Amino acid sequence: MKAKIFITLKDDVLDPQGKAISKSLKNLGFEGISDVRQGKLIEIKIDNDNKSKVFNEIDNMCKKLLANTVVENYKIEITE
Amino acid sequence: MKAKIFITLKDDVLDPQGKAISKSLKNLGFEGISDVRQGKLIEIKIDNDNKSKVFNEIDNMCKKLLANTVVENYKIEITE
Amino acid sequence: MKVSLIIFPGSNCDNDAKIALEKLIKAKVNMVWHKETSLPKTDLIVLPGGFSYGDYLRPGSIASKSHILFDIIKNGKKGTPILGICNGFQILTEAKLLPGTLTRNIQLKFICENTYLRVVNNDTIFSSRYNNNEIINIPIAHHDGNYFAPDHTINELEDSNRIIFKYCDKDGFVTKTTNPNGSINNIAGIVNDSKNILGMMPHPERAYDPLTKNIDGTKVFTSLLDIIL
Amino acid sequence: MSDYSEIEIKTSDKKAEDLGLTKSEYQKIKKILNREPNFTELCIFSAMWSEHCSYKSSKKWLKTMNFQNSSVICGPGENAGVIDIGNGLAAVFKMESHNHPSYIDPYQGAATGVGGILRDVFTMGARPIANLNCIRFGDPSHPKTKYLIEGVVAGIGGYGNCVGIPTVGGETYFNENYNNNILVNAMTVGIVSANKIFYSKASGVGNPVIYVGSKTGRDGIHGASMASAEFDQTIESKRPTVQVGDPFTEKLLLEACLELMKSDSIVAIQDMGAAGLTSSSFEMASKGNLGIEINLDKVPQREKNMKAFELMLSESQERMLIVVKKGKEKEAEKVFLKWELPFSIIGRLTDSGNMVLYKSDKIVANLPISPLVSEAPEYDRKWKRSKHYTQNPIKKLEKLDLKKNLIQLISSPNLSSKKWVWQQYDHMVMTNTITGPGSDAAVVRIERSDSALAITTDCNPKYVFGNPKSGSKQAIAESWRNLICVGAKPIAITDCLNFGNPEKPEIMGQIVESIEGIKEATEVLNFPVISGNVSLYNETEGKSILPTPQIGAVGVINDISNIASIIWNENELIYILGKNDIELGCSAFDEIIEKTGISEPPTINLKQEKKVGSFVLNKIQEGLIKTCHDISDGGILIALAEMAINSKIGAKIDHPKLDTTPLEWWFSETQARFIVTIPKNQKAVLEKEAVTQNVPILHLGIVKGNTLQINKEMSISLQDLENHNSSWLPDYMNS
Ligand SMILES: Nc1ncnc2c1ncn2[C@@H]1O[C@H](COP(=O)(O)OP(=O)(O)O)[C@@H](O)[C@H]1O
Ligand SMILES: [Mg+2]
Repeated sequence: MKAKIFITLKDDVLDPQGKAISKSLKNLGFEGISDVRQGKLIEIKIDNDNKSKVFNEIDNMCKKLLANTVVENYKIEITE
Repeated sequence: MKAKIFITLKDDVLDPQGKAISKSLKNLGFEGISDVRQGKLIEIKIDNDNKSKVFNEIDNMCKKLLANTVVENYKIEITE
Repeated sequence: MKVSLIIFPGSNCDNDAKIALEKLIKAKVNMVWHKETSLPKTDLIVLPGGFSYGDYLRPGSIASKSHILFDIIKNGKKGTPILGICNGFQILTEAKLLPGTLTRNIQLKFICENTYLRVVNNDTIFSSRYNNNEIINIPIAHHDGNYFAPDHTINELEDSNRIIFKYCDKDGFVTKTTNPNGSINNIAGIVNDSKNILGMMPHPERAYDPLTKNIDGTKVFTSLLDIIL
Repeated sequence: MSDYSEIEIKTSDKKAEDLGLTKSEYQKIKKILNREPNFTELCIFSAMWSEHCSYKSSKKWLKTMNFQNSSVICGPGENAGVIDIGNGLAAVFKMESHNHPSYIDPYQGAATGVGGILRDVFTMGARPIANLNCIRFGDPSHPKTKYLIEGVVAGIGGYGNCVGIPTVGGETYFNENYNNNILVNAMTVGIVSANKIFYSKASGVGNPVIYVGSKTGRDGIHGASMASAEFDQTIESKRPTVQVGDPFTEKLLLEACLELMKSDSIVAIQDMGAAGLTSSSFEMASKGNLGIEINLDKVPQREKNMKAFELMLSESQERMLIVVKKGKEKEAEKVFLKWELPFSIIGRLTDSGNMVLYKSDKIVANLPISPLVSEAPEYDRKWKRSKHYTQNPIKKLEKLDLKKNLIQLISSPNLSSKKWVWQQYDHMVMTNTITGPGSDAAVVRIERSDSALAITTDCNPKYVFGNPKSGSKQAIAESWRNLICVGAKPIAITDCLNFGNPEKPEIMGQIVESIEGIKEATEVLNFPVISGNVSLYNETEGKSILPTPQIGAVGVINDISNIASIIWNENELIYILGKNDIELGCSAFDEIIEKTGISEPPTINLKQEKKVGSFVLNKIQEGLIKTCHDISDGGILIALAEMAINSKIGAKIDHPKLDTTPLEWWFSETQARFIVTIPKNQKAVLEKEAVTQNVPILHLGIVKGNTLQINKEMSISLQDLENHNSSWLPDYMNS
């Protein structure tokens, strides 16, 4: 199976990258942009067909390594 | 509206971050992981209700700034 | 020689480059702020190292959209020499003045150390005072110096002699183990097809002063003296 | 909750306690105000009276230190200390701890630690020219250690590299007592024209108060009180208080401040550090004996619906508070617009003597400034002199295998090379680094001149634990010695006093005795403390760290053509200057090989330090000595090995007298000693001068070949030495 993990900064955490991107887009003439946040997307292939087991496994990976839960939230999507 | 942009490395581009994550996961005892890739997720709020216009606008942003098409692919998702 | 040294928010080797240019080639250096729309009269454009825009998004990406880049691109296409060092190299690739891109070091760490380089081609305005295959020592200091380009681009660079510096060992051998960051073919510096634009990750402006025990970067600058004889 | 209910929230003993204030402190507050404080006011008190901001446990003792010599321009009390370094220039420096945040989020904690200390230095008008960092971790086998190192080192590098300040030195140390309480101490040195120093004392009623830098969010609220509380299991719930650093904005702020300082606009300036807007505005007004009025609606805000107490306590990074001369607002605006920094005139100075905060046209706090500062609690906490161990733990060892022991020591976590760490730091940017990491002290040239600063950090916590007073003296003596090793005249120090819970008499005793030691050493060596920081409550579940009074020291080199380094040259003669003895208490040898446990550290004789050190400095300045290294952790043999490895040349040690010394001699950590080398033709000169000046001198051997060879005892190839020394840390990190 394949898992996608979306890791985003918690809402109240400063996102310097998002801030810089937003400014640059405005300088390039794009309008109406109000909020830019940059996060991570991690894709993992895992040798296991049991969807709920995979989900739990990935959730564990997020807690242990992939996300820094001090400042980040994560969301898991299982496909295939 | 809100746009999510998923930026991933092209298949033939080496992804040292993905490789490092994969190694750490294995060290932590996770099994059956075969392919880990790390990409970016950019979220943008944009003041415009026309979905197809927003899509084009975002596509433009990707080409001009957000993705480096030498090494990256991108996918756009418009929500709300 | 009149030099335009471009400053972006977050540039931090601009002063080092200025001092090197003044000391080594008696340049008259104009510090040009990124918001300017045109360059003063100039014999050489230098894009210095640093972390323009914090290296956010991708190193060099945001800086490559600055106002001043329009005029830099115009000048570069006309043949004005451009030297991009470290972040300057990253900006040049993002601006498509040089092919390929600089990705995260393979070890995923910032690395600051002296590296040996082999001068692969001395037939450019930036390398003419070196001997071909000369082995020199110049420091690197970067997080994203891992040069990548598709195979056909690499082949083209090799075939047209556009790779100027390659990472090597102290005896000049270009091998995997002497590659500090994972760059394809150990590429440390390349030129564009008309050879007036050089991008390099190592910092020649940190290697000219005997006090810092390294002078091997000097000739990147002094070679340029020959262009306006 | 409506926007102002916070003024209505009743305060109570319980609320005060939640904010870290004791019952009696709360009583005192009510007495000062003659009423109950509202919640916002109580928060402000709790921040100002926290250990971190008020130094309430340490103040009594800190006052006794030595702060003066003829070079000191500004001692403790400002954002950083200032010394005169000649040619119209001054050096500004300080060290600061970021221990608790770095344990919670190693990358951001360490990064923002660097950011904070940089601001302390450039707020005084100085351009930072060097960073150093002292990082202390738990046992390498502890499950969290590797993760913490990885994050802390990346964070320190990530921030300093981006701002473009070279990180030129520091210390990396492991000990199980730091398992749950790592130390991250960061030091910055900057340079400023001696007549262009900026201070935080506000003046001029009516002058506008400007906020510049990142917008304020809910970052690190209660950080100052958190830094003052012991860790326990509730640590998880404290997590959202972590601050994220933005080194890019810091760089812009640095350039913008230095640019504005060139004009004649600034009256006073102060960075927003611990307790953010609260402490910065209080300190400025209080130093000027003035009042201040702030309209909180004007504070640039990153998040919606922020409450008054949140705005006042937020520790969002990369922010400055500036008082400008009335009429100079435009000038400031021009600079901040150029650097694209958020800014706002948020208030003005008044003669009321009060801090008055407005929000949505209502007064949300009104506090008298002077009593809040002058009546801040100061405790004379109970303390107990620590137990002393009187004897050295030399057991007569049956067999000592010199080579094996050398290898054990040189590949041990604390003595192995820290290149893996400092390679991740840009130590060359600014192109003034003459000697970077890997030597006794860093040498950084003063731009476009022939002079330089030497900088080092030192502390051996095992010595301090064994004997807080002499261990602290030793830390200062070692930093003094390290500056001399490169040929610098030692000028002054900064300190960062990291200890456990001061409410325990034995910890308070460590603090008191340590300060006694610092006082004595700085007096005898004429080497005053000009700035510093105190970090207490470094305990987890009752277990304290080793007492760690970290010292950062700065010296001046007037002529860079006469400096010394650890690098020796073929055929030079090797000498020890200083008296040799056998002292193995608290030594690396004891820790790794003999394992008798903690005992009395080596004696410290400051007069002797001064005599030997002055002699060596003199000879370096005269150009006689070009190679010098002090003998510290691990003793003579380790010092020789380090010189050989760095020089890539071996040595033959063959003095006949040494045949009869016990092998422990090679690992003794007796203080006040240097290893120097000189060309053969200078032999008579050096030996004669040492004898006339009564400095013990011992000829050891000659620099030669590619092995390190000790009499008939042992021989080891340089390649082996280097491998053993360099591989431990990278192997550990990759394992
Ligand atoms: N965290 C660090 N950052 C930068 N340099 C470091 C760090 N840790 C150790 N070093 C460098 O490694 C060398 C050895 O450190 P140390 O053994 O503490 O020196 P000494 O015994 O002379 O005080 C020094 O040059 C020091 O600056
Ligand atoms: Mg030393």
